Amino acid sequence: MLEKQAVPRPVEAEGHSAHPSPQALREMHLFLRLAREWDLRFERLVRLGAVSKWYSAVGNEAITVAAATAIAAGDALVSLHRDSGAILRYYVDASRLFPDQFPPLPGRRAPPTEPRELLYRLACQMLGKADGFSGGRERSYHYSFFHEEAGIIHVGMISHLGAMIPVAAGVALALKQAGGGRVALNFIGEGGTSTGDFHEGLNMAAVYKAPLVLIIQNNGYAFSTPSSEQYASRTLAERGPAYGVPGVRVDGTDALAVLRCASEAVARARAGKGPTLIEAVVGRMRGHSEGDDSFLVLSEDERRRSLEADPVLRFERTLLESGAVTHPYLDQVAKRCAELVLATVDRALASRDPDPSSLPGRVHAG
Amino acid sequence: MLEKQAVPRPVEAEGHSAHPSPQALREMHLFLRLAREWDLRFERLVRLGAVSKWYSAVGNEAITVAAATAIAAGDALVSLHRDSGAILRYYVDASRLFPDQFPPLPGRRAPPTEPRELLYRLACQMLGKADGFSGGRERSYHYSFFHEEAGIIHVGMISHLGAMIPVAAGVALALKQAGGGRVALNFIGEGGTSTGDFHEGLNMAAVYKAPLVLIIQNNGYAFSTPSSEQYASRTLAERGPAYGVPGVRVDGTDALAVLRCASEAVARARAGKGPTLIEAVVGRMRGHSEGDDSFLVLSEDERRRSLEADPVLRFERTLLESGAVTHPYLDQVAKRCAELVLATVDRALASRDPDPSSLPGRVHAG
Amino acid sequence: MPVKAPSDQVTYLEAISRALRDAMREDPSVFLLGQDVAAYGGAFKVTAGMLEDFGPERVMNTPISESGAIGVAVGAALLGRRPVVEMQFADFISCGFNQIVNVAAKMFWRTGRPVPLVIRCPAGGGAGAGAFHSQCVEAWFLHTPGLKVVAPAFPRDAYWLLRAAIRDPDPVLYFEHKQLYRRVKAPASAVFDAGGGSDGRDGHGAGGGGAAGPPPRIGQAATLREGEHVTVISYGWTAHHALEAAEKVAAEGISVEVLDLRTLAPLDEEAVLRAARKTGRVLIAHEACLSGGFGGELAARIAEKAFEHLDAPVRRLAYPDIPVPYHRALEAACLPSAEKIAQVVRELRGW
Amino acid sequence: MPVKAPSDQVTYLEAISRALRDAMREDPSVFLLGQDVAAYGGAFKVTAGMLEDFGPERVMNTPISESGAIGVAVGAALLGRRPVVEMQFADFISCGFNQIVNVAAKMFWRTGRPVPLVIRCPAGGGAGAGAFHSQCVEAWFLHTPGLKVVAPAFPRDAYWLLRAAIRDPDPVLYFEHKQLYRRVKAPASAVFDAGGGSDGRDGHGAGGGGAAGPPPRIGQAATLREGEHVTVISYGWTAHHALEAAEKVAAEGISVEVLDLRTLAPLDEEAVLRAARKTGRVLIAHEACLSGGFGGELAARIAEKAFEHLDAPVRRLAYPDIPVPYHRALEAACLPSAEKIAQVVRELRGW
Ligand SMILES: Cc1ncc(C[n+]2csc(CCOP(=O)(O)OP(=O)(O)O)c2C)c(N)n1
Ligand SMILES: Cc1ncc(C[n+]2csc(CCOP(=O)(O)OP(=O)(O)O)c2C)c(N)n1
Ligand SMILES: [Mg+2]
Ligand SMILES: [Mg+2]
Repeated sequence: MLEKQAVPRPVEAEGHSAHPSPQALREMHLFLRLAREWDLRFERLVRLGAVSKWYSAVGNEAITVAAATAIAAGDALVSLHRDSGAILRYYVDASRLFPDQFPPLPGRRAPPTEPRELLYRLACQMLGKADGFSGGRERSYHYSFFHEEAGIIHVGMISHLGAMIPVAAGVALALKQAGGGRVALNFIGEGGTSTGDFHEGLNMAAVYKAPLVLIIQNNGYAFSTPSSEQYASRTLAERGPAYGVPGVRVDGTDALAVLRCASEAVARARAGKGPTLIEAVVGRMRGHSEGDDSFLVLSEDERRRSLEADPVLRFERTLLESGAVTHPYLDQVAKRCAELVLATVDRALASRDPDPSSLPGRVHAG
Repeated sequence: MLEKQAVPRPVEAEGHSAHPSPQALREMHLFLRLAREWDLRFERLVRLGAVSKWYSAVGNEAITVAAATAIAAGDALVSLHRDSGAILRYYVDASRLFPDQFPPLPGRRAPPTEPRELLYRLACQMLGKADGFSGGRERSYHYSFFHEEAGIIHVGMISHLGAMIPVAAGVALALKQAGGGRVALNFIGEGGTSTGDFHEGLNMAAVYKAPLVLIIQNNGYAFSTPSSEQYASRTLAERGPAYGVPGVRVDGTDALAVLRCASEAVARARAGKGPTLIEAVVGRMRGHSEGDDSFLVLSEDERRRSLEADPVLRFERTLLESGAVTHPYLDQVAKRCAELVLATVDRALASRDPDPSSLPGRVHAG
Repeated sequence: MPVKAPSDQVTYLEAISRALRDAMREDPSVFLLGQDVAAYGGAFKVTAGMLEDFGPERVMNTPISESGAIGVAVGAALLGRRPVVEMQFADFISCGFNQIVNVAAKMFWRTGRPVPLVIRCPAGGGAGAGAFHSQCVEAWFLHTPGLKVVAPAFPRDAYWLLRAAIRDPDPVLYFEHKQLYRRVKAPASAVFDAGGGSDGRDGHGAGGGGAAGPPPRIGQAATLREGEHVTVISYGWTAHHALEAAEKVAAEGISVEVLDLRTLAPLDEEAVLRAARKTGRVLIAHEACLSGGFGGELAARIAEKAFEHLDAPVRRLAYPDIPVPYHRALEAACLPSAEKIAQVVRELRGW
Repeated sequence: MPVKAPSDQVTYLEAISRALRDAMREDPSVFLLGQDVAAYGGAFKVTAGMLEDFGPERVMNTPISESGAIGVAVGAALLGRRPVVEMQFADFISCGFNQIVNVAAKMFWRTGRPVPLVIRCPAGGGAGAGAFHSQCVEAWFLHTPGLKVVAPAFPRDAYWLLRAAIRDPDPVLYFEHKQLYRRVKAPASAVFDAGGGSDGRDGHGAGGGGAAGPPPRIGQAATLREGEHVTVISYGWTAHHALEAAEKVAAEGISVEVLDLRTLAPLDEEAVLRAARKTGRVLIAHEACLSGGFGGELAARIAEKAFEHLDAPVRRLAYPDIPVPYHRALEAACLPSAEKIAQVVRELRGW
């Protein structure tokens, strides 16, 4: 029989502000950069044959990092295949990772986790290693990680698109039932909106006024299928009102705009007003998965434009223009992130593989 | 191996006009009355114990009869559990049923079917008799009936709500692929809109611009569940634009208004412009099924108001007020319909039961 | 309209209802989800009165969204709540299939997070309700690692196995045969007694004569009747037919052992093999279709692991491989019955 | 990027692709539906070039809507068209489950209207693709009257059974194991020959030595290898392991009969029983999980109908009852293999 599972307690009531301080901006940048380096590293491992499959999140960072910036420890994250930015932002406290550069932000309690250790486990997870969250049983982001003290409630994906939306609605419902104003954040691609579960899950969340923030990452394609063959409405944001929830459309390459929308949605959810549907529109900087030729489905022009709209570079330009940072600062952050990722992944690569003798393993909890 | 199934040929290109002639109005009335008598008869059989279950369509006639009036022979009907009005209208030509009162309408070819024979088979179907469309294998409206010459393409329901919407979209797609401007008409309750298949089916129909007219019969309740616990949007019509299709809301007790909407939707579909979603709002004049106590879920006031908004009586009042008919005429039609139904159902009741020795029967076509 | 207070006789339905109530009272994390379960009390009135007693936060109607409801339940269960989802009819579970087999079933193995979730499924035919309100679909879930599947036949089992299912950390499918709801009764004392009273059989056939004992747990089969010549293995409504058949043929001098599986996954393989070895002649009977039904799995295990003890081929009696026909005469021709079981028992005895 | 023109060697994937093309050319009512099947040619490039050759009315991308796609296909099939729906991976079929088991499967029986529909399912593990891109889910559909289920193991069978499936008036699930796509080849002449040439086996193990004959039809098993001591019954990728195992133990003096079912429903029961009776020692091997897998049904039928011929218990070798693990070493430990089959064959021989 199961030990009584307590719903993790709220660790912090408020997420980051929609009007971030200079340090908050620098933190956002740190995670944009970290997420970028993370994915670049695994893309490279695909080319080297060390990883068999990788759905790159390059290009999605502004959405995922900004959205995760809008939630707080104690809130829940239900992630999909291009959400490394959200996971990194959610797991890692900048002030613990690089204390010299990021003093603890007021109001945000540092998750009592050792970020380097978490990143190592995450890298192991990506590589199917024994030290990964699933001990090699599961692939990449198909794991879950709950850490009550740190306020981490992270439910990972199954492959079947849409299926996690009702689950996220259920997580949100449980948070609501537990009280405390916590919310669940969930992502879906525009392709995944065509699933029955998108409809059933969002509708139920709306009826129950569950504190769910559902973000559609609309990158214009599902594998090779363009949006025009996926849905016929003008936007996906207008699906919100069809469920009686706000539908917001935002430029997904603009981290600050995403942060604003997401923060509003989070505030709304915390206030008991139910879900929000956000459509974040981005270009596609990569194909469906590394190693397939689906990027060529896009016209050359479209590819060029997407690559030029790089959300990380855009944010860096904004920071530079506002005078918040300098070029050498950006270079240094990029270097630190790249080194951190390299060292972490190298350590994971060298770590032990799971032991087949441990299989089949328990398929029942009790 | 299967005999090559040809898509039934279009029998007639145009449905009834949205501005019906006096005779067209009288025909509509005939079917409203016939549908009403049909259901009243089976309600009575439930009380007598001759039928075990009946989902009454009393109160839905204006929607179903008017919608089926908007389509023509050669168009397809995909029906659900409260669509007897549509089936009767679709199968039966008034001029063959009561030639003395209804000369053939110009432009509408009489289906070359013997209406009394069809009604008898339909009654047998309701009673599980050997002469029913499914030979007793299937219940009530869970059958299909294709009659190429008559232009009847009628796909009956399965119980699982929503499931017939993708099927209807596929029927519409096949009609589109066959050319000829034919359309498919399909119904769903407001409760059924919460199914994943509603979403997937309507979305696919929209993407493929399939000639589908999907009518939501919003009677405010699904079994006992009020709309407020079913969906959170203001209306269901506003789901149309969420799929890139027109969403129209209409008073479902007003047959002429429904006819107008449906005719427009049919014209749009014939013109290759794709599906329309119509939300027809009605009160509930009965419980979920005869014999259960779900009608008591409604407040007394709500019950009274719904019963007062009887769509058949409303149409009769309109006809009377316009001077198109007289009281004695209405009495006579009601009498003829009641007698016809009574005789038909009595004959069906006396007909033979299916023979268990014919079971299991072929589960494969080839 | 609360279900009537435990009186002398408790129906199968009342036992289920009472199990829900007792679990809700005992554990605030238990809550109910399902179509029409709130004010209306569910299509079969199993949850009647619960909205009044436990409030709208714990007795929640769902939209007509089986997949959504099960997914929501999984999410809530992941956070430590214990949802009990009612399918209006077991047949509709196919609409939530992916949530069960891919989300709920695999969650613990994949992530180490338990999913304490119960899905109640009013199942089976016999009511002239046609192909979509009569199915026995348990076999789909017996090929899906990670699930537990129970199918009680008696009020006492219904009560205690539902209590156990709700406490269980795994997703449990609970199949309740609709024909048992109001027909099968047992004395309240026998049903609810947790000590070691009578075993709470309904007195039907010889089933009332079993030994007293502690409440059933998930994974335990029950010997309904001891016998020497032929073993009949069954569950659900069919277990009642088996008992009746045993009674019938007893008059002809055939002594039948009747095993009620009660839990289909995890299977009480030991009990199955013991019962098979005891007589060497086995009939497996269930209402689900023959092909791919659970009878095949049982027969395969018996034929492999009790091979040397078999004096006759393991026989199966099941629904023919067709959908459930609507007309009552047609349906009756398809359903397992005491007489059909008795006939195979006679054949096995004579083998 | 059309699949390369038939050259000397035809892969399993090319055979499938060619079957689609030939069917499309022959019958204008055939059309393709699936995610990414149009411009991109499908996740595995089975439909590459078909959009160009047959146009957008006959090669249609679908949204990510398995249920919708299958439902649309059912609707079109009811009107006499012959849709072939590609699941991107067999695993995703669970999202369209209700349309298959309740709409498509029951339609003909209920209404007398045929549903000539094919669902192609790239199935199986071995690629380190984890729990949701590796499943063998055929058993779900073998408990559903009204469906046909095929699972070819060789290019010739792949070609002809897909042609037959498309012509068939019933809904056919066509399971194509991804490990066979590019690994298994046969000479073009042998694959496509409709007369009575070589049987088009891939020359793998002893399988190339079968008798010449007409193209396979749905419902016919194939004896891949004749043997005296032990019978191995299998299908799909596992049939190749069975052949390899037979080769292995032949060196040890054990003569193995290998039966490839090819069609799982309707089952070639005669061939199964004949093969079982011949040796009296039977192993059934498949990649799907053990419990509730089709092996149980087969074992049950053999144990019942070939009872007197059995000299040893019918054995089953299958996937353990867990989801498919991601790490290759873990997955390898779970998959059936020639060595594992050989081991059970040795045990059976020694029984
Ligand atoms: C139910 C289901 N069907 C098919 C797939 C195969 N598949 C994996 S990713 C993908 C495309 C997803 O597109 P989108 O949702 O737009 O997300 P993106 O990859 O563009 O971020 C598809 C079809 C799946 N994972 N789940
Ligand atoms: C998928 C599915 N779940 C549950 C049911 C049980 N059921 C039958 S009718 C009904 C209510 C339908 O309500 P609505 O769609 O509004 O139609 P109405 O009966 O009000 O006309 C329910 C829940 C079903 N038929 N299908
Ligand atoms: Mg996309
Ligand atoms: Mg309704």
